[in-house]
Amino acid sequence: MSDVVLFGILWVILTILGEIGVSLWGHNMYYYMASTQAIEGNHAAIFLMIFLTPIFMFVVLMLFFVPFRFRAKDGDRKVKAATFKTNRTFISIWVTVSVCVNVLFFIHPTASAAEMMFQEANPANQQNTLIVDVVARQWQWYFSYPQYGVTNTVNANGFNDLYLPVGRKVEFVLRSYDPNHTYDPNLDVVHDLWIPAFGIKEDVIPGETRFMYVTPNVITSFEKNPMVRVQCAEVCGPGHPYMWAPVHVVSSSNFATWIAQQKKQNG
Amino acid sequence: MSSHVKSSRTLNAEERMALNTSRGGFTILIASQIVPFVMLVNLRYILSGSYVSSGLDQATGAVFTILFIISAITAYAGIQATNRSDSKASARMSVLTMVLGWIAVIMMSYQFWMHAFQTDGRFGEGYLVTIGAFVIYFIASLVGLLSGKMRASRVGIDDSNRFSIGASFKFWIFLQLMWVVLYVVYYFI
Amino acid sequence: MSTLELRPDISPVPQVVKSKRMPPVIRGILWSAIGFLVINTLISYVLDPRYGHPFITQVSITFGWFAAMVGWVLGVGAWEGAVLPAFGHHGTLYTAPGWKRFFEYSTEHKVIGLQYIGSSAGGFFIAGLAAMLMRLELMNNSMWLFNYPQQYLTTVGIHGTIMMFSVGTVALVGGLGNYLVPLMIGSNTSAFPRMSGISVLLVPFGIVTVALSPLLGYWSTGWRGYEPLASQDPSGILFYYLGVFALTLSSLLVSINLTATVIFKRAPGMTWGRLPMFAWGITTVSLLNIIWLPEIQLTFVMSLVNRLVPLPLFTATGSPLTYMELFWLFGHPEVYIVVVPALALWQEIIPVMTRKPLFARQWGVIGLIFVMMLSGFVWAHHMFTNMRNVEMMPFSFFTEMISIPTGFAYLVALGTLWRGRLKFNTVSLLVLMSMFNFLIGGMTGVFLADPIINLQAHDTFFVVGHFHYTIIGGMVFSWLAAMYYWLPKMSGRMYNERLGKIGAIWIFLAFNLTFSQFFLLGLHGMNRWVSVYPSYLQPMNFETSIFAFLLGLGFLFHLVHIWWAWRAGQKAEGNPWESKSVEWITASPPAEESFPVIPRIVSSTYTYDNDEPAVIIPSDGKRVATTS
Amino acid sequence: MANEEPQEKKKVEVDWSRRQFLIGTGALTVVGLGAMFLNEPVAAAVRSVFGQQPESGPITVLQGDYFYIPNYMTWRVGDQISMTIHNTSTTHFHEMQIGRGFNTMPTALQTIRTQFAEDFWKGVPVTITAAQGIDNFVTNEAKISSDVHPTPWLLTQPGNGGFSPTMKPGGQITLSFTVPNKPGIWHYACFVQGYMHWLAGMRGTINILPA
Repeated sequence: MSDVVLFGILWVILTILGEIGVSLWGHNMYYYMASTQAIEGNHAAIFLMIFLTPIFMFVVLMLFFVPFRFRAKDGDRKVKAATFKTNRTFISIWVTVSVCVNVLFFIHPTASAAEMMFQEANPANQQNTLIVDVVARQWQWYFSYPQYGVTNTVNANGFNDLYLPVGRKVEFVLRSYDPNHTYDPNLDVVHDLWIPAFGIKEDVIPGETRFMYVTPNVITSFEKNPMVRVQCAEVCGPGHPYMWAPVHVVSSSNFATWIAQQKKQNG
Repeated sequence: MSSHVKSSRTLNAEERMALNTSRGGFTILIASQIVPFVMLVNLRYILSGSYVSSGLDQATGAVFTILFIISAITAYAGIQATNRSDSKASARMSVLTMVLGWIAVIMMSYQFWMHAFQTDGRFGEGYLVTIGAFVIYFIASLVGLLSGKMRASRVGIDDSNRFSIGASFKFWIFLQLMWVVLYVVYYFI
Repeated sequence: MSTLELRPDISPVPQVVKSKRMPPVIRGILWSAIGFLVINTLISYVLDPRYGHPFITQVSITFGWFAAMVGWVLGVGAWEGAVLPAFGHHGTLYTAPGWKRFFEYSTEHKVIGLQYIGSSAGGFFIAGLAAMLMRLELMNNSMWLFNYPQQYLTTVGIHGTIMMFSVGTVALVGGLGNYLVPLMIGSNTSAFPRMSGISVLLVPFGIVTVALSPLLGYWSTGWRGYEPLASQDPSGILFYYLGVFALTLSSLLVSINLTATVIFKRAPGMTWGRLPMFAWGITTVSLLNIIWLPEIQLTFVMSLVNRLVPLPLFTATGSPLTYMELFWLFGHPEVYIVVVPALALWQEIIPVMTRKPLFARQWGVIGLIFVMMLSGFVWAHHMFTNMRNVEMMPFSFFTEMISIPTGFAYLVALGTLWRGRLKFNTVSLLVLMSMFNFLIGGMTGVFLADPIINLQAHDTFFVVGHFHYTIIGGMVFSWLAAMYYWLPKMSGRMYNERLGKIGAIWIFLAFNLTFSQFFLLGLHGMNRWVSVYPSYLQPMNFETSIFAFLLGLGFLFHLVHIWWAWRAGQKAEGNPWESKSVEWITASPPAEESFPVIPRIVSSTYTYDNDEPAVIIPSDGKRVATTS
Repeated sequence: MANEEPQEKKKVEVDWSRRQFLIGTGALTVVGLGAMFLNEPVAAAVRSVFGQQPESGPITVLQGDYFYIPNYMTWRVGDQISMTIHNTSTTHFHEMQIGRGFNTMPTALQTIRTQFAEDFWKGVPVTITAAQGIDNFVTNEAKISSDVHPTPWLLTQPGNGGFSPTMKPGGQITLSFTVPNKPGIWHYACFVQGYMHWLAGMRGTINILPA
């Protein structure tokens, strides 16, 4: 019995320490967040961590407890091992807890967060959504703003550039083809639009149109943090590592200025 | 499949176990080889729904499908002969089966080349892959039949090889059943 | 000692005929080269002669490769061993003495098992070398080791393909399974020894094919062969398809063989209720293989045809998603194919090491079976980033649920460990480490099963860290534990306990320090398949690489240690762990005929609560056993 | 098929040579490794030992993903050359620029090479004698005369980048010219698709010998 008590005490202590660790470190898991989706994801991760910590500590403690406590010293063969082959209580608790925890995880955060994602895609919730047409080709991102009549935005160097106003929902419309060589559909491969700071990514599939919704909530830019970039996350050939573009989240007035400037450039 | 193996004597426990092992392994093999055919049927609907190309002539298809079915019947006769330990009849039946199979496959490829499908059409590409997969199985099965035939005529049929010679026929029958399914799926629905 | 031990019968030493016979491996290579040249020439010059065609075309090399494979298999000995008898001739199977048996066609399951283990280990170190090259390249954030990004991507592909199809799928099933399952169930042979002798020859052939793929051009898809990128790749991808075909064919044949062995070759008294856990694991994995390997084979054949003809099956005008579905339909069960035998190994080894009956055995079996069944329902969690939202939910659900039966492996292992008398040696240390690593692999899997987190972590180093924790941490550590555990059985010699523990701690630390940082790298914005990355990630990549090299050296250390112990280790007792399992009543190493008398199993082999033997040698058997 | 009978064959022990086995497998390993890792140095060494005859008359350059065959050529000043560039890729379009030095574009990840700084074709009279499946043809400052129909793909104004014929998949073009008096080492490369083909290894070298 004393084994159980000792184990229980150690387990409680470790779990408390672990939970303190989660509360201190958990919100850093995403490193840098610049959208409501990233914050949502981080919350979900923290929720999972809170519930997984006791389970993790239980197993890890057991893995350390056993060799220290139940170790057969050399020559010490007289002490017999226990002989039980089953323990109804332990098994019932184990099965119940693992079923309950998994069902809980499915309900929250899985289903609840997914519900939120569905809501964002719901056409009824598309007031004032900024539409950005994204074309992925080997190995470049083209961004266009159909609501403003601006196509293929580039910076002074001619490098593709993405500007987003802060606090406004963005609908990325994702397509994969080469706008300069439409005669050649064999060029198109699967790409993946990932903005690490926004905590979300979506594959861009040739021949299909996909949508991704995100709401940037911090004024930031690639220059401030390199996680604020568009990066291809699905291998797409030799240019894959180079397939990126800087992102700038700006105030709505700066965004309007930038759009006007792009319009002039577009001519 | 044929469980009534007639033997000159009753099998002892060890031999019966060996026979069961062979049967079990063969059944597992067949089970695993059903998977690709299920995929081919699926592929057909994923690619082209229930569309059937007008270039496809059901009548010619029916002729070689019937040839395949007849070859399955001769293969069944081959199993019977093998079970009777009649090595001459078994060898004869495998030759007959192989000849029928060859004629059918030549008709199949003739039809394929004559009505050259646009292989980049949704229907044509699935059809091509299916025919190709079938022909590969066909060749593997021919090798099996040939080895059974050679054994039957060279060393005769006895308890040690009866199952394996029979198995080459059974695999053939399995393949022809699969073709009937593919024929219906590709030529009609 | 309580268990009976059989002394191998000293049969008259066969006469060794000195002859000028060509070494079988050399003959296999020669026949393979002849087969390739004949078929390749036939296709490129006779059947498909186009003006100005090069000698080697994509079509000719595909068929030439098949001829080479057949030539290799026949040349090594299948010609005399399997083909001539199948066509009614009497082939004479020559065997050479000593170690040379391992370089010949063989029908003995123990030789085949060791051939599998050797081939897998070869694949592990070839693919490991590729991993070292990758880490070397990633030490700097620009191209410096490789000249072109394609070379890096090809290295990634070779690493993944060889690790998955020749180590993950093969080492525990083809290797330990072939060696141990017949021994564990008291049989002298596997069900289909000749087929097994052929299937093992496909492994080295497949590994060499994949490893030489750069000769045909650098391919960029990684081990998943994603379309439509694969159809743009240079011809190197052909050797990916073909090599994988050989390797999966080998695993499929192994599975058919071992399933039939478990079902039909059990010794008297070896009921399903007494079947060793490892045999259970191999059975469930074999069923997974039998369902899913033909599926992936046909998928790859379609991809191959897709590019040879060419067809637009999976391109923009076809359906790229179809390929992904087909690939992951196999791809996720594959993960369990890798891990399930490792879970079974824990349950096999722990009762022996704790001298305690296996805890909640039926839950362990239920766990293995349910993992097998559920694994077919979870594939699309690899595709959260490219499916419509509503489709995510069922896959997310099953993905989370599959952790329940996986957890049963922990239930059984922990329950057995509790209040046992743990023999704390290299073997149990490695098993505990494997449980720790797989726990982290599993828990990070819970995060990945959650779509909203998955959308951030997918296709990043987070995922790479996750599956390396399950596969290296879970499977490779268990493989090593098993190698140490059965080393006295396979070689009759004992490893050095101190060196073994040092090695175990070494790889444990190096492994965790390498791959735990992968999680952080991924969350910090490091995507996969990149040889060039933003500079802020460079310091962490640099130190990760250092630990990765230490890990590589650690595995090399184990290889050398096991090699040394095998050749020159201390002679081991017949049953050093005092196990009650059937395999330990044979001689160590077992004679060609493992059981001169087929044993009878009288109780579960995990009943360490009494001293009664679980296995007896019937006295009315062919030969009288001697006790030691 | 998947079944076995009891083994009736005699097992006979026949030894074979350990030495043959080791030498054979060792030699094959060396050949395999050499073919994998040393093909470029070996090709360069062979070239430096045996030299290379200058090519003239009709020559063919094949383009693939992402390489040229050949990737090394020797020309001599004053020779008449009729060069056919054939894009053998079924998926990608490719170009062929010849020049020296690089124009670059800075990005945060790295500096990208966009094209050659010095155009080999500047002032060179070139005749297009055959063309098929052309995406576009920038002539820059070359003096183009054409036997084939002038087509919309011919961009003759300078300012569109360096001289480069860009072929669609399967396309080909034949250029006839006399090697100008520009001896030395020149490079050729493909910079299309965001300048990535050059990075992926689509490059070659021309050694132009003085007359």
